[in-house]
Amino acid sequence: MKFRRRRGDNTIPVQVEGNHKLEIVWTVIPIILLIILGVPTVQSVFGLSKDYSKDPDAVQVIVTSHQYWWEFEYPQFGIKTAQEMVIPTNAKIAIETKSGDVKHSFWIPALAGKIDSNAGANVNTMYFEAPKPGVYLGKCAELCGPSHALMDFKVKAVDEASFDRWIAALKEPVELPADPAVREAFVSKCLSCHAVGDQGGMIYPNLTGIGSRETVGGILVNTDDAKYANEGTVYENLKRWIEDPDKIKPGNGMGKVALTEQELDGIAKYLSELKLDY
Amino acid sequence: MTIKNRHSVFDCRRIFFLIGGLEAILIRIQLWKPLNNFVSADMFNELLTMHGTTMIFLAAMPLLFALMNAIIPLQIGARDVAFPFLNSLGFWTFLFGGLLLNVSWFTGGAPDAGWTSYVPLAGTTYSGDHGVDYYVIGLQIAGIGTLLGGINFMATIINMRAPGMSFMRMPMFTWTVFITSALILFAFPALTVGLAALMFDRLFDANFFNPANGGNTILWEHIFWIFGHPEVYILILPAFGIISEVVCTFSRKRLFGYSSMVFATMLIGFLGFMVWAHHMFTTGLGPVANALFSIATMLIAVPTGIKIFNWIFTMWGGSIRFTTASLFAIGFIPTFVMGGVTGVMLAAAPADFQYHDSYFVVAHFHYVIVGGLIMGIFAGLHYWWPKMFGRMLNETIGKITFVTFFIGFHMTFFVQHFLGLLGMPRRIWTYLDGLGFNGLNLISTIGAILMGIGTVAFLINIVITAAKPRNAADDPWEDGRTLEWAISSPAPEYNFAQTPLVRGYDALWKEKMDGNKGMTPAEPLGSIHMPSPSILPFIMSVGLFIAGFGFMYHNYYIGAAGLIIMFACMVIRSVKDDHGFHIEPDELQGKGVKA
Amino acid sequence: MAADNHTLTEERPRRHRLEGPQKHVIAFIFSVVLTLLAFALVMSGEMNETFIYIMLVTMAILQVIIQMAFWMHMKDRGHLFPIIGILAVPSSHLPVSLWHFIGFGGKQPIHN
Amino acid sequence: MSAHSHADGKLPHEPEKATLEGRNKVLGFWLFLGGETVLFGTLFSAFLALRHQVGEGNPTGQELFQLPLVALATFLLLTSSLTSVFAIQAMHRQQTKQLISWLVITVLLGLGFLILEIYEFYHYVHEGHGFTTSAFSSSFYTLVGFHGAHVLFGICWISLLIGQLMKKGLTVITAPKVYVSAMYWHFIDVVWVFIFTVVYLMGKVG
Repeated sequence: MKFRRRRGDNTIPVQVEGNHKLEIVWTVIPIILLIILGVPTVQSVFGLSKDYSKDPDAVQVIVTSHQYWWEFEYPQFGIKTAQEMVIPTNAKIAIETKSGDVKHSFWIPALAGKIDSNAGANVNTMYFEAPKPGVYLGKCAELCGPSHALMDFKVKAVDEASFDRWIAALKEPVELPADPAVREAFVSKCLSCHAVGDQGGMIYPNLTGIGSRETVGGILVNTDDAKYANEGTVYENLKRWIEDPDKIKPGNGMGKVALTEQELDGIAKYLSELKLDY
Repeated sequence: MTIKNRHSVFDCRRIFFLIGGLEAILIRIQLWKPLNNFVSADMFNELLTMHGTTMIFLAAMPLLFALMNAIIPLQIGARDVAFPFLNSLGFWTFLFGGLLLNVSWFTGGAPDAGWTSYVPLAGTTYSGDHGVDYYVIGLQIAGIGTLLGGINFMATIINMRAPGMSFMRMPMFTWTVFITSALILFAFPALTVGLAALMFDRLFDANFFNPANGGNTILWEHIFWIFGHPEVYILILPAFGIISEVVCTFSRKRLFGYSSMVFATMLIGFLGFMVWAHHMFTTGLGPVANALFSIATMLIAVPTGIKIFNWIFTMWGGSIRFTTASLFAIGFIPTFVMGGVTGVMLAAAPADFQYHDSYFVVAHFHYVIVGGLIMGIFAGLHYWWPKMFGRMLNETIGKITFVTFFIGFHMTFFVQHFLGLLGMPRRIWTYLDGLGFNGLNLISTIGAILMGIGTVAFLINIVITAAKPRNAADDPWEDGRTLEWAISSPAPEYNFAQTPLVRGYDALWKEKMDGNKGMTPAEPLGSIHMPSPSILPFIMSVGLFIAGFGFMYHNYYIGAAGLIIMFACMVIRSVKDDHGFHIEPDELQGKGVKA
Repeated sequence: MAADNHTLTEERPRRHRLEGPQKHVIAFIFSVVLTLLAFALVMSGEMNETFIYIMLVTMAILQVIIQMAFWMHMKDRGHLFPIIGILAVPSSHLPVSLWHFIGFGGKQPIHN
Repeated sequence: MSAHSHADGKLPHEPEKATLEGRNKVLGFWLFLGGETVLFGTLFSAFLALRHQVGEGNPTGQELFQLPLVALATFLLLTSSLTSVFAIQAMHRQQTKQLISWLVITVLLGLGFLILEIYEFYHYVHEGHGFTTSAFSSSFYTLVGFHGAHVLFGICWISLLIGQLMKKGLTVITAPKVYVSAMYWHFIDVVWVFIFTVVYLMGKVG
């Protein structure tokens, strides 16, 4: 260290008041750097704010956030789904976000920046594009309650043909469980809030095609080759969820539903077989 | 009580700092591995809310206030602050506000909507218990104390300077405190209104933030950040001041570019009010607002850069002594630069769409607040400890504190930048396995524990030091430049037996260089008038505390009783003249008159 | 009181001038006239809304400047403009910017 | 203390600034008013942001506000501001009796203003414009009510000072108190100028 004081060193360094040249240099250079940085910043602010919500070539998706789940409405196709957003690759996806309760923030880290979904009338828009097919993880980025951490969703980018097949499959009627006891329980205890096909309520996530989704509840990953605590087959995950939803996502609105062992088993089995072909 | 507490009140402020630190460690323990169940999701939200609120309002600001109280009158050659009564009132309201906030742990749940308390989550529909009520009322009461403090320091610095101490001769710490006080004065009332509106919404069913009845949730964000952004500068500016003092003393050199430092401080304070919406880029304000606020925010980098360069050039060519205080100051500079660089990154709105509300932001503001402010406070405490308590802190333990804290800090927060870039949102209770977050989170937790060890080392240092005799010299670092080093350690209660005459910038250093033994007095030795201690501030704060509880639980009689206690104290204060007491010259003899 | 020695700035001998009530009465009359004008403008109706708003705010600011200058004893000592800065900058800055961001009082919600 | 040296009743021309305490008090109070300005600025912001959020079927400001009443209240407060200036002038002439009478008039005018405001609120509530009716009503009552609370505080404060003046007379201790209370009173009047403009007149226009 050049300027370290040695023991017993009593010399007094030169008391410099300042240096105008130096001070101007280190004021001007940062200003120039900031201008260089500022121009692209302003450009891309306006670039990202382009409105595709009226563009017929873009896929319109209305995203409604709820305490710990996501609803995706495709107004051009008249369909609604939840927790898994299927999009075609290489198309502009025009998002409109709003909230059903508190403020959340819609974020797919690998595809785009985030945009808040505000409570009340402040609707936000954004757009993005997925160049490659694949499954992307989506997140809620704004503290929204105990299960904020668990408010995940998936974005599945597929080619245009399978996207069209998905739309068609989603519109097809869905058969209810064959077993009358299970059907009775399913209709009275599940369809009061959830929907399959054109039947049931719309308060909570739409279950059409849940058997072919990547996850149950956004966080229980469906796989035949479970590695982690949050993984299992669709059937196992569904059963785990229905048994005690609060254990998986604390504070969610579903609560424990009184079901017998047979009913639980039957409903989980039925839902796990509720697959979409696309 | 009015005068004496300014050197002894450290304890409760430190306790809040320790509570906040404990909450941080619990948070980090919960996050050390994926899908951990160490604390419940509800508990985690309470911890993160209380950690933020405690650290900012009850630890960082009061610790700064303690330093300001002890040092500002000394640096400007004053006997006391302008309003000793308000000073004491500010302290007690802060204490009781903080107490009220922390009582919530034992009454069914602490606030859990984050320190920003965004509505509607913080409204009664989604936070039905009393948690957020404690936040609203506790902060309101503590905020009174801060506002009074701000007014007090401004009046002190404007009116109470010693003869010859012109504005452009004031030490840098005094300057930063002056600007900070102005920021407090103009920022805190916005918080007062925001908290009052939220309180009306929660307790009396008002509709400010209730969209169902026409309320607007974005309004809260605006009000909160109009206060909240200046608040960040309220915190960091005094730290800049401390660093300026410490760097000069231990480099044995005059501050490089003093006037540009003063100007930069003013500019930072001014710009601090123009940039609040950069916390709201993703809220949806539209491209025009986002672009303007991006540019305004980036501008702040210029005055901050000036400061950094000035510190480096103060050290350049100096004769640097590596004491603990000096190490903290030197460690501060690169750390703060990193926080500043990520700040500019965040200022670019399009990039912020990606960084916002992720761990990148967490890393950024911890670099600024812990790496900036807390390191600054540590530097200041080690530097001024002998002046406040008459005892030197142990340098060996001090260096252990620095090394563990500094390494622990960078371990904790450096990796968090990458967690954010990998897509980890902030304020999450847990994370799934297999996302690549595990290793970095583990490192971060180990770092947090190291920081905890550093803090414990500091506490041990305090305890050991307290047992030693009070033998610190007047100018224990031998290179003191400012007025506080001209009087005995600890400073007597009247500070200066004779008001000193200030003949230039770095008043004491100038006398030393001119071969004088100490300051020239500006007045003959005479009797010194002192204000009487008063119990009223304490009772007023108790009144507010009671009123807070009364309103929170809708017991209006108790609420009114609390307010009556407070107003009654105000009446007594107004009616009863405080004639104070005098310290006569013969009492001053033998206590070492030197002025 | 020993502390008296502290201040350098205020020790200059000041002109001990006693003021009469006239100028305060004039300020009062000005204020009353401005107030009446504002009320009359609104009560008469039949005018462009934006024009009325601008007139109202202008008259309010004018009246406040008059009152501060004469009544808050600011005119004599050259303190008026710094003080107006302290009081008016934050007070106008806040409402104007917030009003803008929240969409002009909900009349034209920008984000909808 | 310099108070002793003036015990013979001869006060300096500006007794409020004769001591360091007095000068501190005046300066500190100016700063406090700066903070108050931001406080009211924020309240005005909230009101401006919410003033059209009336809700279905609730009375609007246009329907509610009665300008003659507001004009009367304005006149009362404006006059009280003038009388408080007269009080300070009397103080500078060291005419304690006149000072007290002007302060009493000020307090009475303030009281009149407050009674009008209470009547007005009472009337509005009966028209279906309660505190919890809509975002507009909440922000209206909060803004105007905060101002009303300031008036009430001012009335109590100045009354207390009148009592002190009667008991202790005009000294270098009481003078700064009277002076800052007059500053406070002017400030309340200044805020009211903006309230009648922004809330009532602009509300009447639409």
